[in-house]
Amino acid sequence: MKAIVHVRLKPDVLDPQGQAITGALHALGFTEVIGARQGKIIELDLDGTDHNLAKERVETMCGQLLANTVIEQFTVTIED
Amino acid sequence: MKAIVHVRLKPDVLDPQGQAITGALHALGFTEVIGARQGKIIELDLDGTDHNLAKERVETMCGQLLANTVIEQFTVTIED
Amino acid sequence: MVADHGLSPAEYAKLCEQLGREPNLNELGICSVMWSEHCSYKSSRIHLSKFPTTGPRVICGPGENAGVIDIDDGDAAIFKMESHNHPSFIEPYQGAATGVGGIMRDVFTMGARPVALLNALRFGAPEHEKTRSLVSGVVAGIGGYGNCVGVPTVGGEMNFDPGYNGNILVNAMCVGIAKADQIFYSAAKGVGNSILYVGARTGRDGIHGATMASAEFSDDQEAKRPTVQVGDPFTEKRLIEACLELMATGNIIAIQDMGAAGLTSSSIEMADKGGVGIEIDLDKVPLREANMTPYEMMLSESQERMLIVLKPGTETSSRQIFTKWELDVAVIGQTTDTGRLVLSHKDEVVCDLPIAPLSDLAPQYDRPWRETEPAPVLDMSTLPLRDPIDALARLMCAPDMASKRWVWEQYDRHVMGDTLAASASGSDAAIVRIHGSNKALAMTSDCTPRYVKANPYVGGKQAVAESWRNLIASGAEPIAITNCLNFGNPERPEIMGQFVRAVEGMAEACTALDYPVVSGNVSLYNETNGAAIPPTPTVGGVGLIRDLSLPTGFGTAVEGDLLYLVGHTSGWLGSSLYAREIEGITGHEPPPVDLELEHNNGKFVQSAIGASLVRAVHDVSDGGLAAAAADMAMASGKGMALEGSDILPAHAWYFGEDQGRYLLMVSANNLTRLQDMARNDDISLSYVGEVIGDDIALGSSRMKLSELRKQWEQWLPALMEN
Amino acid sequence: MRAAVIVFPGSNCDRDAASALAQVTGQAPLMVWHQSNELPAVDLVVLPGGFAYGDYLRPGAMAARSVIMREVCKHAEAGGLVAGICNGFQVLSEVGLLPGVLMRNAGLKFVCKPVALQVERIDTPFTSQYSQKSPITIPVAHHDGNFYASQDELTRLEDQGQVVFRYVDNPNGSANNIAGIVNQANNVLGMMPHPERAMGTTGDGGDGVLFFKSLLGGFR
Ligand SMILES: Nc1ncnc2c1ncn2[C@@H]1O[C@H](COP(=O)(O)OP(=O)(O)O)[C@@H](O)[C@H]1O
Ligand SMILES: [Mg+2]
Repeated sequence: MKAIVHVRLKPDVLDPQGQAITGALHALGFTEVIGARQGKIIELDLDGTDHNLAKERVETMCGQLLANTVIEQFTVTIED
Repeated sequence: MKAIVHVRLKPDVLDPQGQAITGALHALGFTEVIGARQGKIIELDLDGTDHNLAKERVETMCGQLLANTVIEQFTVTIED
Repeated sequence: MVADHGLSPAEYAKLCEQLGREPNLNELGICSVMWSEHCSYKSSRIHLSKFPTTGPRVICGPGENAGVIDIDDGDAAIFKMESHNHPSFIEPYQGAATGVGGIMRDVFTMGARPVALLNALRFGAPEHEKTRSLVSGVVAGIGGYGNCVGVPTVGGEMNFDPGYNGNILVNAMCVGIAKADQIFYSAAKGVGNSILYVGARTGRDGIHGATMASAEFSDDQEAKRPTVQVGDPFTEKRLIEACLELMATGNIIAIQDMGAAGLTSSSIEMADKGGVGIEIDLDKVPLREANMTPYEMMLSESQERMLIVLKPGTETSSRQIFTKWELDVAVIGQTTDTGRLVLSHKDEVVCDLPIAPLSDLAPQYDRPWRETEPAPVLDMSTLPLRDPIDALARLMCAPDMASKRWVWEQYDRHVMGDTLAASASGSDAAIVRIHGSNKALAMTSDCTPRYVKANPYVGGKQAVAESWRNLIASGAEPIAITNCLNFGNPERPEIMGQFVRAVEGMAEACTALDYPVVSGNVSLYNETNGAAIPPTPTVGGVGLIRDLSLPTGFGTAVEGDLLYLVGHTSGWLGSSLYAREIEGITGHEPPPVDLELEHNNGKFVQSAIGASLVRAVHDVSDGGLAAAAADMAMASGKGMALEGSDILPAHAWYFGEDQGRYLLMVSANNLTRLQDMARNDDISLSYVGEVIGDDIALGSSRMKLSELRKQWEQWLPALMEN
Repeated sequence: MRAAVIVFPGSNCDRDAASALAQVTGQAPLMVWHQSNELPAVDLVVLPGGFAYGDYLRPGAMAARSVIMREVCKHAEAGGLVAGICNGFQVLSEVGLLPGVLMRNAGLKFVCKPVALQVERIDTPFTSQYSQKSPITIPVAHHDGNFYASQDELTRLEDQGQVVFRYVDNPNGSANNIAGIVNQANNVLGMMPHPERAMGTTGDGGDGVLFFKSLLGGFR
């Protein structure tokens, strides 16, 4: 089983990396870019087969470690 | 329009962050985790409406800036 | 297949003769890396033997992982420099990072705690399309690794020249400190001793590219393309701590990092030096990926790994240390009395090679070489007269001279708490105190490629002389050097000629200055599309400051102090920075290096510092006297006024690059004593100017120091952040 | 004063902090391994600078979940002093002993340089020896020192006077130029600059000495 965790900054948190990306893309001539935000994607290989259980466990992992809920939000998807 | 870019390390490339995450999750008792790999997700807000064109442009951005194709691979998805 | 492995038909025939049969694929892979230029030094070895390598302070010269020198009180300094040019061009961040990681391992392998890092960097033209991303990647990689491990990056060099457009140079140097009676070597003595593998797991990183492309070898091309090595400084940090902890137990017989050619060269070198055989069970090697073949395991260049031969019975206690630091650890084999390297995998012997021939019979070439065409001598009177202050301002903002703050502010220069002078400070060499003592190591990296290109022999001498001078100027007793010899393709006689003559020049200078070579590295084939880099033999010098209460560097100045020049000025402008940057002319004979004069002037400056007769000392190099005074002004924040010459035209006097010179700052009440000393020692010491308010003045032409500083500081940020 | 320095794998200013403490207190602090589930009885716990767990995932994130941090939290709740320097500040905010987050520097680059700091409070156990009159100079060396907190949180921090050090010239984009804060009870401090690198022994101005002397003041 695989879990895909997306960790993104909350919308109201300033993202210096995203800003730098926007600036750099503009400098390269990609002026259609209005804004950019950078997040993380963590892919976990998991033992077991129970998707519901896995989702619950991975959400706990997010709360405990993978995301800092002061500034970040996360989504978890489980795949085979 | 929005573009979602996933940037991942190529499969054979060492991922020290992923290894450390695996170790930390084990220490927290999540022993079902076999391995972890960390990537980036970059969300771009784009001007325009043409999905095909956007995809092509964003792939060019990846090659030029967003991904380091020596060690990383990327996927691009366009959304409304 | 054989050609894919880079072996010539003659080399292959020799190998078969030795074995009495054809090698299998694993054996071929192993032999080919052992006989590669990188591991066997086949083109360079006979010339490296010209270096002086011994001296009263040399504890261990070339041949081990790093050189070791005695720095009194039972302390030793261990250091080496190494190139990571090609990887840094392909992937600048990881290439530079793993270069730093690799050189640190060479140093702590021998029992030292790394205490300082330096980096000599050469990039292409600033305006070249690749330069900016290479600079930002390399600098971030160096910082990313060193900062995380927690070893200060205290110095280095950074030059730009179109000759490096397709082939940048990243030379990393590490200096460590150990107890002189606690040095660890790589000879695996004794039979039946366990071989411990520690550190990161083995993946498919950096396996020899040419081999991998071979169709017979694999139908699975894409997956098996060589993988770029990624550095893991967190693992390196734990590896340092764990190895130092193990070294304190007395469990170790021999230890060796896995550098180029990984498990292959580390196991073979250890066995060869110890005169033993080695048996490895490849099923025990910690792997990062499933289904790795013996070939891949033996040729992998995964980072952050070490091989250790243990004293019998210490396996368990040794393993515990690595387990505590959460590192992989496994006993993978043992030493034997067969003199052979025997590898087994899934109960089959997959390699059985005699060890000694692999090293002893490694090919050695005396490659044909041709002397570089003599360069014309530049006639200074053909150069136009210009306003000197204007020229100085332009010179100080030239790529090679402009402030490198943008670079070194990305490096942690102060972690470990003993950095007394690093890039920012006014000192010709970085200074790092030996923890808890009143003494320090001074270290510097030097080379002037434009001199070496014009005259390899003189340029080789000059690189060593400048290194020695920098140590003297910073108040140290120069002790020994490491080096990194970066050249093009040695199979071209003109390139081999550069190599041979540069080495001879270096060797002569090392001998004349009692400044032996204790370690080094050779990087050949630095070319792209047949265009070789400027020959760049980088010298890494280390010296000892015995008493930190004596003056060091040039960071302080007091208004009214006098500026005196040690050494003679002929106004030599050939191959000078002035000629290149202001007049756009290159390729003339570089300034001659008179080693006896160099030695005498240096000893004089050393005595003047020892007698506390000077406030500050700076060596005179790129940009001549005017640039030296400008450096002093910028470091101290005090203006400097230099007088013109009655004899020489302004450009020759202010910007000539005659060697063996120092600029001294002296307070009036020490002057007589200093002059007496100079007279006694027969040293040329002449008044050239004084410390003034806040202008920099060359004769009657002057500008605000603050304005000069602004321009000097601004060039690199403008390039990088435009 | 008895002090402990916590050592995480990847800490690299642990020895520097110990040297600074020894210089001022005349006594070497205890070095406590991150896996220890016991904190010796001490007055002060220092979380040193460095790259605990390589700063992987987020700086301080993995260290904050280590065994010893439970004990450090208990020590803090009982009123014991805790000082987190650089990486230690990141750990304290990750573990929730201090509000806010240290994000990537606004310039996105590692920055190592001496910076001028305004001391905003001299009535804390960490700063009692300083004067508010003129700024002090202490080096920073970090990649992630950009202090972020929600607007409400910032207002609260300011209203309650929890900002202890402020940059005169902001090197990393920190909100309100914040370089160091304390908790409401004034016994837990986090700061990005390194006072242990300004002990007057490396040609620096020695402005870090008073930080450690302040700590000593409360326990003599
Ligand atoms: N230019 C040189 N000058 C002096 N010694 C050298 C030089 N090049 C290589 N050596 C020595 O040859 C040995 C092998 O070097 P190298 O293969 O770079 O070592 P390692 O495998 O430890 O990285 C070392 O002892 C090194 O110091
Ligand atoms: Mg080595």
